[in-house]
Amino acid sequence: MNAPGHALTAAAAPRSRAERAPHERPAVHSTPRTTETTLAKAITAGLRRAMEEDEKVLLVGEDIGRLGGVFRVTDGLQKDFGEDRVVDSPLSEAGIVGTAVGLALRGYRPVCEIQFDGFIFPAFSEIVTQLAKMGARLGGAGRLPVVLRVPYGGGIGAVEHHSESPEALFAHTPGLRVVTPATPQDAYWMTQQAVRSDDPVMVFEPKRRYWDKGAVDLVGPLDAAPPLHAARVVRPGDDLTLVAYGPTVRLAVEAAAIAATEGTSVEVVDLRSVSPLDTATVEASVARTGRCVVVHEAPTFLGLGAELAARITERCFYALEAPVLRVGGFAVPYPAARIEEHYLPDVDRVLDAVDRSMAS
Amino acid sequence: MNAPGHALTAAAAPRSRAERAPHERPAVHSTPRTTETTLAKAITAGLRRAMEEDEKVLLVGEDIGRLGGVFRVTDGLQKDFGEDRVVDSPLSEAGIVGTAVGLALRGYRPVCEIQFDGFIFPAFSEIVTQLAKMGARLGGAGRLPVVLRVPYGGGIGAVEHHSESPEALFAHTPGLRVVTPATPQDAYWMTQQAVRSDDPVMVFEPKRRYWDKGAVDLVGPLDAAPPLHAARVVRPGDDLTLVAYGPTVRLAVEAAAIAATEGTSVEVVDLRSVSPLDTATVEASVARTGRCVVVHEAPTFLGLGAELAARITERCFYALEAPVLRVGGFAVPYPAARIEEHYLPDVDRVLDAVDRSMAS
Amino acid sequence: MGPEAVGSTAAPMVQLLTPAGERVTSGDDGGYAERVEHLGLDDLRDRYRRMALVRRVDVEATALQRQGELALWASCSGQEAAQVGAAAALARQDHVFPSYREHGIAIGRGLDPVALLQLYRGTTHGGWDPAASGFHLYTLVIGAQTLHATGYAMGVQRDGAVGTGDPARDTAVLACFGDGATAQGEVSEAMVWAGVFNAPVVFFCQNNQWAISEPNERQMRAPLARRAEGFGFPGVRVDGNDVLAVEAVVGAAADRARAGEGPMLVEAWTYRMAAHTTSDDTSRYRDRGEEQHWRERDPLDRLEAHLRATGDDDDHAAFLADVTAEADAVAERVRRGVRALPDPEPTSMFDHVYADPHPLVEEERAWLADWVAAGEER
Amino acid sequence: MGPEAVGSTAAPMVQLLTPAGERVTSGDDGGYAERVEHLGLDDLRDRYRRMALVRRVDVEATALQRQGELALWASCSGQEAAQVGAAAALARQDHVFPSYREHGIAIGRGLDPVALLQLYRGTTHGGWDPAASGFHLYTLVIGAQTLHATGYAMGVQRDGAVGTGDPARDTAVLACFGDGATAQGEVSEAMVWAGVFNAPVVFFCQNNQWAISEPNERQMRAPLARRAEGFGFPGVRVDGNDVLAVEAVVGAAADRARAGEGPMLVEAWTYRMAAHTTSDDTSRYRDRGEEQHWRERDPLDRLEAHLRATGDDDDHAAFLADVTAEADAVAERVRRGVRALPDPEPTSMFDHVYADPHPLVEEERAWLADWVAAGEER
Ligand SMILES: Cc1ncc(C[n+]2csc(CCOP(=O)(O)OP(=O)(O)O)c2C)c(N)n1
Ligand SMILES: Cc1ncc(C[n+]2csc(CCOP(=O)(O)OP(=O)(O)O)c2C)c(N)n1
Ligand SMILES: [Mg+2]
Ligand SMILES: [Mg+2]
Repeated sequence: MNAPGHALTAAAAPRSRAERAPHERPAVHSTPRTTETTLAKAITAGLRRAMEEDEKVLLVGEDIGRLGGVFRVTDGLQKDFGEDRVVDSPLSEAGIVGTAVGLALRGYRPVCEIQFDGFIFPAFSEIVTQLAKMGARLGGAGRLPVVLRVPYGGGIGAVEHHSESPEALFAHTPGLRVVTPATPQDAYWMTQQAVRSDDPVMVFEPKRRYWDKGAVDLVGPLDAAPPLHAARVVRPGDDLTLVAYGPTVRLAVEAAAIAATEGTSVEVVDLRSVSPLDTATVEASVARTGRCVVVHEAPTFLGLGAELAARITERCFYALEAPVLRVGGFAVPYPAARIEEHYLPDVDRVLDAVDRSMAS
Repeated sequence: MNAPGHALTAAAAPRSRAERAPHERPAVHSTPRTTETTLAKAITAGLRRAMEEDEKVLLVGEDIGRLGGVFRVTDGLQKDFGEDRVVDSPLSEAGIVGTAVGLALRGYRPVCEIQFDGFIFPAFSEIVTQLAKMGARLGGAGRLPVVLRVPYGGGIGAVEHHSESPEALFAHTPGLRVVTPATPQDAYWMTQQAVRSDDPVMVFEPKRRYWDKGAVDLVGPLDAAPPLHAARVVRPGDDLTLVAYGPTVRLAVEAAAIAATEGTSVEVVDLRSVSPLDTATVEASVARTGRCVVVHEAPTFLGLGAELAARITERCFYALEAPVLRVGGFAVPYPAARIEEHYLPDVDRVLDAVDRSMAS
Repeated sequence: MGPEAVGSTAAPMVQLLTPAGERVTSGDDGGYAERVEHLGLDDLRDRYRRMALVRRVDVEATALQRQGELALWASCSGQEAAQVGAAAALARQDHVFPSYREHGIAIGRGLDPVALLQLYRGTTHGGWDPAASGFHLYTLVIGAQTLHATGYAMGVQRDGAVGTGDPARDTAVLACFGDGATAQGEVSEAMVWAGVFNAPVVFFCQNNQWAISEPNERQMRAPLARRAEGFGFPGVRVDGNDVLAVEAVVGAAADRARAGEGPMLVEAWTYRMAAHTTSDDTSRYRDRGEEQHWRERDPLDRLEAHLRATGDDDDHAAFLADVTAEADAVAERVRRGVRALPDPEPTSMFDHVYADPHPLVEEERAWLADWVAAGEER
Repeated sequence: MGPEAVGSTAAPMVQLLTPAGERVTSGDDGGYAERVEHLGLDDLRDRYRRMALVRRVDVEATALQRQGELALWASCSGQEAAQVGAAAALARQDHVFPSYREHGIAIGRGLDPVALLQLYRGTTHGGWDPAASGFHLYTLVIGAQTLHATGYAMGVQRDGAVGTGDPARDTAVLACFGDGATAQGEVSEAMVWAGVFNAPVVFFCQNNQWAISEPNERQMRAPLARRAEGFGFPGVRVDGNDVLAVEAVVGAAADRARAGEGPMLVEAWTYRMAAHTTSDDTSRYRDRGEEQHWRERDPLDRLEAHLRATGDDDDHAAFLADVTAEADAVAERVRRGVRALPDPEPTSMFDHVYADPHPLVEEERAWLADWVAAGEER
């Protein structure tokens, strides 16, 4: 299951509670086939390859052309593919998604960039009432192969609306697929898989991990990638299952490394997809460990952790030694940057939940 | 706790699996103070009283004036309060909510009607990025006493977008309050309490219960009402806690009546509020019964049942004899009217979950 | 700010058939009269026949709703000239993005009326294949389709299907919406996009003067046709009860679009003669006098008066009898077709939600299949 | 569809101070020159002083960002005339709904620049009491504030604070937004509402020609000022680098609003001389030549040239020295003030989310308080 070049393995150096105990640094996996690159650049490479392979693939979004996007994810693509395929859009998110629906009906495969998580809401009606439902409405007479790329999550010291995690809103909406890569390799793969899917796929990109580096296989066939919606055991363990996705995967791996030094063997699962959820992978793990902690940045209340806890408890009731615990954001608007560290789950909070779970 | 005139007690006649067993019809509570009226008319009465008591209260919405709203909930109010206080709005939901924010900042208390659940999405950005957050943003220098009334839920044989249950999206959004009355009495009370609250309150009105009748105390002081966010035990029981809200409360009561004839004592809790959740009431019940089933119309995946299951399991882990079970809509767009009965939870599905819970 | 602010006298209006049924053959600025100059008696009879069929289907659907065969019906009565005129102006390869009341355009594009009624019966949210007719699905969220139309038109541009001069290739996209829709932000965004990208879209607003119970004055402060200019393209108001004028103006707009000259807004000034839908009650918000006024301006009567004045009396009577017979036959077919429509399978709600497999949907589908099967035993 | 479609020559523009600094005293259609005819040397020096202070604060804030004291800064450099002119046109009781770059208006309304910088430092999402200054909170979701302004103005109408003739009572509401914002549906909806309800709103667009990296041509196909007419009210383009013209035109629009005559759109044609924010890199999307062209049209220089030409040389030099000294003092105060700004308490994130008690928020607040306390021991 440990595909080559998953940066997380390398990034697993514990950073908190670290003074309490020494820890081992896991070996870096790499093969000659892979290239060391950032998560952001891996997406760029994925987009480029998708555009090369299918001329119906278009990119649409604010400032994605000459600027290359505010995170430079589309850097260089307009120069290479032209203004008709890399379209600087009007400042209108409803327009971006609404015209993408129309482009898709004409046979195109639009990949839309929403500049920040907090600016997806003007497009909400088009996403929820049109994009998500039109496949069913068409009853087989058409598909909606639209990708929405959404940089999301906090931790970058930004102003309001630039640090949010609205994925649960879309996961609760039937008709959408919602995925979120945690590593450069997954970012590269999942971007292309999202483009290839005939369904609307939202790719939530963990923006504070854009600059994380990892080895990426840029040449192998996409078919070698795991399925778009498969969870992945990032680190095996026996005592507790720690479930994370997107920006919190690195956190989970760090916490697991620290827990190991304290004698607790934590299995880390990277969900990779939040809709559909690969609950089978999580269930298999929890059936073995009997304990589960879920961590995400979105508010705990009605976040993905709620669904996982409900589902896992239903499926693994007799295996559970402790209730599924959730570590997440608070039920308040994402706070000002100077106190965001107190809002975001961190390694200590994850370890606290691990401790509480182990204690019961 | 059983306030006078809760229609549900009267409406509890089992309607399914009914041939299997005779059942008792609970006594109708009523006192001379109450008036028999429909849930829709109880809201009208609540709005009227709120407008009489505070001239800053305005109603805004599509077709709410001369037409009285598509459900006639505002019937007669424009005639009595004038066009400045009962405002037929442009066909623009973002405008309705966005101008309500401005009106509130000027000291008004706008009560907005969104014509149907499926048409709230054009207003999503104003609700989520502005209305919900502005209180915190103002840091005490202003409040947002805005009410959004949203007829919601299915079962009325309607075309697309007219039968949805999007409450979880708003419950997951910090800064909002989200309530849903199940009886005419609650509709009357909660409408006024929502208007009196200094916070944004969304009132999800179970549209298929608009025509349900019940006794309502139209004269007593509002202070006699239970708190806006308190859950209510509608029917006491010992074996299992059945949690419902809005349109499914009647269903739950019917199911409980049938279960009683089969020897299972089901306690029915009407949440009344989905954000905040009165988990204390549910926990107290589950701590006693050891079993819990949650029923709502919204898709099960990431619906309120998920949060309740997660929370209740965390709090009542050792009391639980069975996992919390959820009965809800499927993870598909609300289907065409001719098959909506197969989408919606019904008494049989609730009883099936009760049976499964009792069996484990 | 009275009704005159946006009303019929507030803006110039292209008219090629007077309310009395007289044909106007020149004099408008846009050269519209010349565009339809070649239409002779047979063509006008064809337009009348179409309008009468649409009216008959509409009457039948209303009756079917009363009989409980449909859950709802949104009548297009009064708007037949606008719709038949628009449909007549389109080329085979053009595409239409309708709202929910464009029955006349649908039928004009060759759609089986029975297919159209399925949505209102409650058996589907769609009901036909847009690719087959170039007529896309009805859209109930007000205004959303205008963005789809604009995006589609951007696709048309990328396909090189504008400005080639090939009449079988160059493609226009008709975005239909109502007067109420003009207040929705998405409609304005569609105009921004269409303007910025010079997309081949014709914004076709049927201003039937009412958005459910709300008159034009609640949606706009100036005649709609004027709005286009601020978005960078022309807008024209046309008499929407004049099938010839609509055909001419929409035709001009579509030609413009196909030639790569960009979008245009056409405001067809008409009237919703029936209630908003069969659930609506007009007596609450508009007076009988107004309704009577417009009944006297029925678009069918106008064209019929013209045809009557143009042709031979007997011939005209025979023509009308033919049309009635054909319409009755269609109505009969619709009635039977609708009644025969089967309810969908319960598990069909899981179909086509996703193209690729989806574990949760499959799990729930299996559960429902079992449940339904078990229920048949219960 | 080249730049000329929306550019500076594409629409008439009110100008009362030429780029060379010569005052235009008559000749415009709107009677704007007369509106500011009474402004003498002292008044113009006052405007210059304000613009120079705003510029100095802006420079200071940029420096503070470079030093790590601010997380971000959105410079208003180049837009001082538009902002100082607009602020000067407002009455005490008027209200402003800004976007995030209206530092000049904020300061004009009496806001402490330190308060303004808090948001960019990352200590709050707000930072001041709108009621105290009539200057509402910065809004980062493009366009949302235009609807708030319109709703606020509807409240003003209901309070009977328009059209009374009482200059201390009649109230206008200024809705600020950028050229990019014009593509957002909500902005069009605000125009629909303001038109329909004849609300006392002045739509004030600072067209600084760029929305981050996108030029006007990506947002509009026609000069923005023209858009107003289609929504039923007048629109005027004014030279946004001409403080006098802006004061005159916004003043006229505000008077109109206060008198109950409804909304108006003012497009101030200006230029964003700095990057979009301190995170932006203009070299990727606009050329140095353009930037140089506009540096030569700096609004401060224009007014300074006028003042220099008007007054005595020594006197002018003394005035400039005074302004510089005052500006330096303000900058020093801002620098010290910002550096002294404490970080908020961690649990302050729970404050004011709700006015009434909220059990989950209280539970989480208590948890965090304990956690932070325990952490101090960890
Ligand atoms: C976004 C949205 N809001 C509200 C509605 C409810 N609704 C259905 S039709 C209608 C009026 C539409 O008026 P108009 O655009 O003039 O079209 P018409 O019905 O007159 O053809 C309204 C408010 C809706 N369908 N969509
Ligand atoms: C709804 C929304 N989408 C995207 C953004 C990101 N964004 C911030 S500023 C900006 C450009 C705004 O341009 P303009 O309206 O011209 O104002 P200016 O910055 O030039 O003053 C964008 C796209 C946003 N803040 N809100
Ligand atoms: Mg209409
Ligand atoms: Mg700009």
